[in-house]
Amino acid sequence: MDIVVAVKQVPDTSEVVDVVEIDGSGKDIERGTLVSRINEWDEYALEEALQWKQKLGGTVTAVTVGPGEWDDTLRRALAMGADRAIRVDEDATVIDCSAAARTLAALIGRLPHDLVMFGAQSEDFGSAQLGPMVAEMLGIPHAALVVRLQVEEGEAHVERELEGGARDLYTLRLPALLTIQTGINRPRYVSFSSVRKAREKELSVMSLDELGLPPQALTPAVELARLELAPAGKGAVLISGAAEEAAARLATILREAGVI
Amino acid sequence: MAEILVVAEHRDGKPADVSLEMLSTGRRLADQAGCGLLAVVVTSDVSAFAPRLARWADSVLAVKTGKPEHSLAEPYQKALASVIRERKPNLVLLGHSSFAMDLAPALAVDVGAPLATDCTNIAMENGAITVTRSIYNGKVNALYSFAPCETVILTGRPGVFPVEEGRGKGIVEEIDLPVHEEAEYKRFEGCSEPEASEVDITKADVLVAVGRGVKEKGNLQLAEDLARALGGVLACSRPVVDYGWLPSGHQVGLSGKTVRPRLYLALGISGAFQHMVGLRGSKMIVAINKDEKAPIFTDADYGIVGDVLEIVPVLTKHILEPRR
Amino acid sequence: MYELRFDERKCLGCQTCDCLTKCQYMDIDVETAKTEMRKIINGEDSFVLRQCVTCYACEEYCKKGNHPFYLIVERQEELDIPPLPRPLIKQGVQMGVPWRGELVVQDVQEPFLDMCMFPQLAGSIQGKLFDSVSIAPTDARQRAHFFCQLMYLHYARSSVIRERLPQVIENIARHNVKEVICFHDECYGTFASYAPAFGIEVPFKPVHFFEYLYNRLVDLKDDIKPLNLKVAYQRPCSSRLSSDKLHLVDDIFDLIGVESVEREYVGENALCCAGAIRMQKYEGRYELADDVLRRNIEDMVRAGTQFCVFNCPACFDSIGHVVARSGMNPIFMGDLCRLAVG
Amino acid sequence: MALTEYRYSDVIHRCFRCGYCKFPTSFIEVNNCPAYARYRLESYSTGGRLWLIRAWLNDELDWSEHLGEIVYSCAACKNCAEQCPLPFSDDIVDMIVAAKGAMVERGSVPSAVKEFLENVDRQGNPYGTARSKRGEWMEGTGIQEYDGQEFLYYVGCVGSYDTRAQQVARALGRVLQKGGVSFGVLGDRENCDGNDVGKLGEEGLFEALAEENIRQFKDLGVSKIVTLSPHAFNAIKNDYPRLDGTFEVRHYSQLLRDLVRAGKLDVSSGFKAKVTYHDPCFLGRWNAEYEAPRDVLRAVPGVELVEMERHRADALCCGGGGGNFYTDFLGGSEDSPSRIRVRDACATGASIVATACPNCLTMLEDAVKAEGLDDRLKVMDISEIVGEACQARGS
Amino acid sequence: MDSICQSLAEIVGEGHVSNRPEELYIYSRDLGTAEPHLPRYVVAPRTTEEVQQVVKLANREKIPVVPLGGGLTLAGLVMPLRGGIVLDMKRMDSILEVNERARYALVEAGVSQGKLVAYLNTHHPTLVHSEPGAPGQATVAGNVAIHGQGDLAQPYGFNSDMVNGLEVVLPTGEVCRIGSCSLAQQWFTQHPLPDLGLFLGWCGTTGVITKVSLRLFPRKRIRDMGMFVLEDGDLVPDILYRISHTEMAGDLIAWSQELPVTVSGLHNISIFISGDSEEELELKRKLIRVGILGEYIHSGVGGLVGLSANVRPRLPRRPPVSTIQDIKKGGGFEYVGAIMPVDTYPECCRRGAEISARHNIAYTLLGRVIGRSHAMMFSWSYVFNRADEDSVREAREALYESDDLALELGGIPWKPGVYGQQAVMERMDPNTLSLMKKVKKLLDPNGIMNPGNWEVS
Repeated sequence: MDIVVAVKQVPDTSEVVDVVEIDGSGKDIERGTLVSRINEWDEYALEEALQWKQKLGGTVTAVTVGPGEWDDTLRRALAMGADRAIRVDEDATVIDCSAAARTLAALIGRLPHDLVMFGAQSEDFGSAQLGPMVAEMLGIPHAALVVRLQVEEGEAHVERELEGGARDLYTLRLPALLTIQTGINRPRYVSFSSVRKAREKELSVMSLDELGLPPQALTPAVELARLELAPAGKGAVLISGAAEEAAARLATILREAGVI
Repeated sequence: MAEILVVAEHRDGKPADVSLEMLSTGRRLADQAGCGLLAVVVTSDVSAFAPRLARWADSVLAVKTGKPEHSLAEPYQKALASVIRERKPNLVLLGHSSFAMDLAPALAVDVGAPLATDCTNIAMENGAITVTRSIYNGKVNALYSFAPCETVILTGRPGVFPVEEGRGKGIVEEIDLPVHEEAEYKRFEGCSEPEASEVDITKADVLVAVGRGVKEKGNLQLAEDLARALGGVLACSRPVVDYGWLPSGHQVGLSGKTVRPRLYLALGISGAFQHMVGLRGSKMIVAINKDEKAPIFTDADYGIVGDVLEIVPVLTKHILEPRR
Repeated sequence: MYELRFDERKCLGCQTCDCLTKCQYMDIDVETAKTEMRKIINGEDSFVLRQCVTCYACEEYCKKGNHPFYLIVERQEELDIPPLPRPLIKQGVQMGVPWRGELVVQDVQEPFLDMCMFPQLAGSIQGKLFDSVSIAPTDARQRAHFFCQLMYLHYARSSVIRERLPQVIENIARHNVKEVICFHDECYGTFASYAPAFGIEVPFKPVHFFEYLYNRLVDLKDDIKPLNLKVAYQRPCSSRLSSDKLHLVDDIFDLIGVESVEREYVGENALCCAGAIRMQKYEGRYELADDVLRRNIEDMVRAGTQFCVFNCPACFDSIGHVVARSGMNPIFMGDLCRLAVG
Repeated sequence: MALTEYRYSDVIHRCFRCGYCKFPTSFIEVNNCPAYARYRLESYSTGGRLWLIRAWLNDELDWSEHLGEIVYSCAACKNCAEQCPLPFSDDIVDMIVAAKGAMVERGSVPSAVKEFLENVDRQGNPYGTARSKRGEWMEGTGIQEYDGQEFLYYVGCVGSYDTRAQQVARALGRVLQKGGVSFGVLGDRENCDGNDVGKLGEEGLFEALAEENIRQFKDLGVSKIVTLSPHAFNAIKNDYPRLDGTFEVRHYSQLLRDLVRAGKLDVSSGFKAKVTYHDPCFLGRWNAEYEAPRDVLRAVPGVELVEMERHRADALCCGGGGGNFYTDFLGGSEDSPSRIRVRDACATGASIVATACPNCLTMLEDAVKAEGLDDRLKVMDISEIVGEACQARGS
Repeated sequence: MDSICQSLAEIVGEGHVSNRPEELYIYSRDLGTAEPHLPRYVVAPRTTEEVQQVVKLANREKIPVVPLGGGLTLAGLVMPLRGGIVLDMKRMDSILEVNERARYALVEAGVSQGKLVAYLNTHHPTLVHSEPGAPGQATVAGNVAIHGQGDLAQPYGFNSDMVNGLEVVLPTGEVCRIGSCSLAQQWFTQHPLPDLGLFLGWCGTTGVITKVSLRLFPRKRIRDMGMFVLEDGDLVPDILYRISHTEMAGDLIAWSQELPVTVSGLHNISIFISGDSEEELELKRKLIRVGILGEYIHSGVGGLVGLSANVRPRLPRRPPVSTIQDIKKGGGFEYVGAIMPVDTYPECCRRGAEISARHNIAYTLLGRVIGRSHAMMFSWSYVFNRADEDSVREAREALYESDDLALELGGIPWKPGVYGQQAVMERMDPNTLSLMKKVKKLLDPNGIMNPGNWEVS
């Protein structure tokens, strides 16, 4: 059972607003003070892959498209137990999903893959596109938002998460691609020393033309115009008035905000 | 011909809320651009609600299928792809639902159209489409435009786009498309509903959280009623668990769960640091507390200074009132 | 093989018989003393062998440098007239048997302090007084390998001492140091008095603990803060084997500015701690022990003693608490000196 | 990992489970082990924990989240080490830490522990709050960044981020200023001291943190350190030296005692209250400092110091040790050690329970709320009491 | 969580019931040599009512209930031999009443010996109970449930003879009170009601003891002790007889052990006395030392250490701190205790030493006088290395042999494990045996209480 897991590295922005700033270009954020981490969803995908490798044998390969710093995340993947890691050397922050998908499809297409796993989405851009796109490009079946997986006899039985906690059950013939939702497992802890040990494992870097892709393969179809800081909630807007009145106003606000 | 296509998702014989939101949006954009609005639905029972869709759409394409109503991403993709190839709409709208997350990206590749997902705003100026997406945990808004192309596919964030009841009388057109209802490489095996008992506050969209301010266990009922009205789940701060009023599964904060609901409604919670770190990811925080100095008001988006026990019942009443 | 070197002629020719006449526990005139000593020398029974409380004092009283006490103990054993009940003798003898592992030779350098049976007291061997000292044993399980055995003089088991001592000496010698400071002056007595008396060879030079303390204090003269205390020194039995070192007690007291009190039971007349007496089998010994102790303590109190100074841990153990109960502070000489140098 | 690879494989079976480890010296209550107090099941007693660890290492038991919680519910408070009569008593906590280490290396730790460690790894504090906000507590205090002053005032994670503990960090800062102490802090440059990381068994991360701190301290020419937290005090005093980081480190209570004794700190305004003192484990049992905090309290006019039945080496832990102030395996019950502890404190009739550790402070404060004792018992740090006592009269 | 677990949780609260492997593992093991037996559930009740409901549930479900106190019997008496529910009573640890004038303490079943000692020390310094000398977490109720004895055994007998009243949950779930407490809230006596002593010594096979009223005794201000050392064990019974005759002694213990070497081959009699004044003590000392021991001392067959105003007594802590289990660095220790005629002391020692030698374990032998030399509890102790199977087996065999020896010498194994129980019942008068059977059947129709123990086949 050969499993390929696509991972990406994201800045840790699970923090209160004022640490995120827009940089000069207006198209990216100041990454100076931010620390990076593996995309939470990808961590679950990796764990799932490793657990199935443990059960069925085979290999787990972690792949990504990104700049050199992202090797940290690949090392982490190796420390978790991946057998090898491959990075396609491109700055993923400037290319769009379809470009990234194209690159990954080209790469994964060259690797043995009975199962391909993606995180359901990324913490930073949250597009939730990559997996199904790659599946379509590879021409293999896929299921997004998988919260339960059972693999046997060349088939994957999956449960997809729907709104309100409902689930759809599918059977996919392998090779197949799954995008993994958080909570499907408990990702293991990666100890400091195991990261150190993982330095010995194979981490290869590839370029576009090694994948037989022309540079223009990366021209984005969706163009980022600019970034704006979301209006920061500096203290609550206090709704005054007696209970009756205040409650009524709040109800309207909630409605307009579309939270109900 | 210039046209906007909305993919209508439905479950249990009802169109999904988010689909209505997309129809309204599609209608608005169509009117602006003076182009047609086409709704596509794949269903076994056209009469069920296709007519309702026609209130927004100029025409409704009902693709007939014998299969269950939901979870048909595969056939949908085939059907939609051929529709899009044939009619070349310049905009395809879907709700950013689980269904769309499975379908849209593959569809985009299938028809070779650019895709922007989970949009919080969609604008169309003289044909050019721009969208806004909320990224980096909602801290940054990103504006996107698209390279010139025939069709752009967008999915819209549920609950963000207002619903204006459609007034039109579109025509419903049934077509037969060769829908592969059963792809041998992907079988639908059925679906499971969530067991009512086990609540998972980390997955809930709306959380009504109670703190010491609700004074006694008996008052939890008020909060529960509100939660039900909001279609949300009860959460709480540490003391409430300490008191044994709620099981620890409901606790938010350092020692409890970390949550990212769309709405976090804090009742009688002062907002101690240990609690607040657990709900940073919330899209909107509303606090009701009688102490106007309570720290929670600094992090909350909206607040009411007052007695929880007095305000909550009234609020519940207003929530339950039918939409005007 | 090892025989007591006892000069009978000296003894028989002795006119004073201080050994017995000076004894605090027997009332004997010179004549009786002569007769009884003769009996003892000849290996005959004598009431002395029964009345002896084994306080070692006669070793000091004897002006001829003979070994009346060692002889008495020899005879007690030969004639099977042990002062103690047999079970206690067995218990005592077994106490000296190493059973918790072979000797572990630590690498030590001089000055080297032999702790004998008392590694648990190593705690007081610290501070500038001892900064360069290395000690052994440090592990209670090792102590029997260092046990000087002299205690068996109380047990009428001189044979046990002779049988084990060479090995113990060997054990200490294996740390190859030329000089061995003896924490317990029982050890010093063993190496400086008992061993020579029996022709047992000691390949190192025993140094009396007080000798070390004294010299060290002289080095540290400037650091000494006079304690201005009134103290009494509790002489242990074994100090009777090294009376030539007794002056060191006062020398040290002078150095550290303490006054040793005027008392009746001092020097030659010092009373023993009575620990051994209490265990003895003869009728009245228990009461005698109480009486000796009472007199000893009352004498200290009368003299206005503030601190009662010990060298022997056995003495400390048997009367330390009584000293404390009587309003004085029991303290080891070493600790007293440490107080002085801060 | 097999038992044979385990550092204490030759000792761990020697625990008889006689149960002394559950008691204080007097035997008055069976709940002096915080984890056992909370759960009252043998599995959570020190003996049970050791037997379970051995069973796990022997493959008699599989790892489970529950097993992880049992092992990690040990607050490393050392009551067991204090009470166990056997020769290996000093190793007991290390045996448990080593088992945690084995779990860490296998990647199987309870999720709360995983969060704790990943947060520290990323942001240098268990809360996962941004490094760039570490210095915010000092805004407006006039406390300077360290720049060659006599003392480095090391605040630690809790004092830097926890809103309540921040007040204490500031209070101590003010007191040190009043006492004319020359000191500076590291602000955003400060990093986690690693004490609890080590106690959670993440030796690698601990060493990385320690080495980083040592390097920084040396680069800045730090020689004397005063810590707010006994946890940091313990790490710097007892663990840094083996990583070649030897500094003159003191817990602030020791420094305050000297300041008061030397008359450098005028506490004459006094503080009128009946006060009981809760011994933090990492000051008390771990570093045998029972007196300094009490001396400080006694020196404050008006303070009537009363002792709880269990104090000094017999003190009941607040349940916050070994990372539990964050992982919270001991919380959520009236049997939570912190709640038992505030009930003990209340029983003395004191109106203030004072402590000298930000972890204890926050634990006890939550407990006071949970017990609804707000109106009867106030939790204060010693530095706050001293702070009040050295207000100039009238002010 | 299965349904039974669910219902148990409803009774005692979720936190106090478990069927997880970790708890089951711990509660399946005894500290001694017995083979483990897994329970299905572990339950820690807080109130008698909870115990009642658990027992009723167990009755309905026909699953065993095994009450557990300090878990220190070492003989596996609280191991769930037939699975079922282990009832950890240690949460029920309130001291409900101490009546100074009537000299008794009313305690819940989970109150530990240590807690009672500490509580009396602080709140009732003139009162003391008979402390068994086990580690402090041994419980008062557990001790009477196995006919334990304590450091007042010589003057006052078995602890189970000091019981003024009991509250018991019967195997069928009713709460039953024995003694004056069955008439009113009076816990001062069991007599003169018809004897219902159906729970003491039954090791939890006839019900769950939930409250015990235990007699307390005058506590003298000063304690002292002496050690009388002998080579000849044959003298011991006579000396014990004569010391107890003086009525001056408290605890009287004769012991002999191979290690440390110092005491090897000797017999020691530990003599404990106490008094409110030096005078009282001195009188007692004299009566024993001069009156009894003198002649042995003067004839040189016995030596006395201590028992003097001028010798600091080496008094053990109450409860004592035991480290014997670590002698082999193996954390294992178990003993056979038996109630024996005092005269058998020498034989018990001789034969005991032989057994130890056969299994190469250093012998550790001890006899504590019960009553005025009416009997003694004699214990053959064996240490073993928990990590070494052979060592465990050797100890186990030695224990079986000791059970047989006790019976052979006319004694009765005390709190025996299953092996000893069977040996006892084999020798028991058939009518007595069938009476036991009837009592058990009557009280426990479904046989759910600590099954496997005292099972009359």
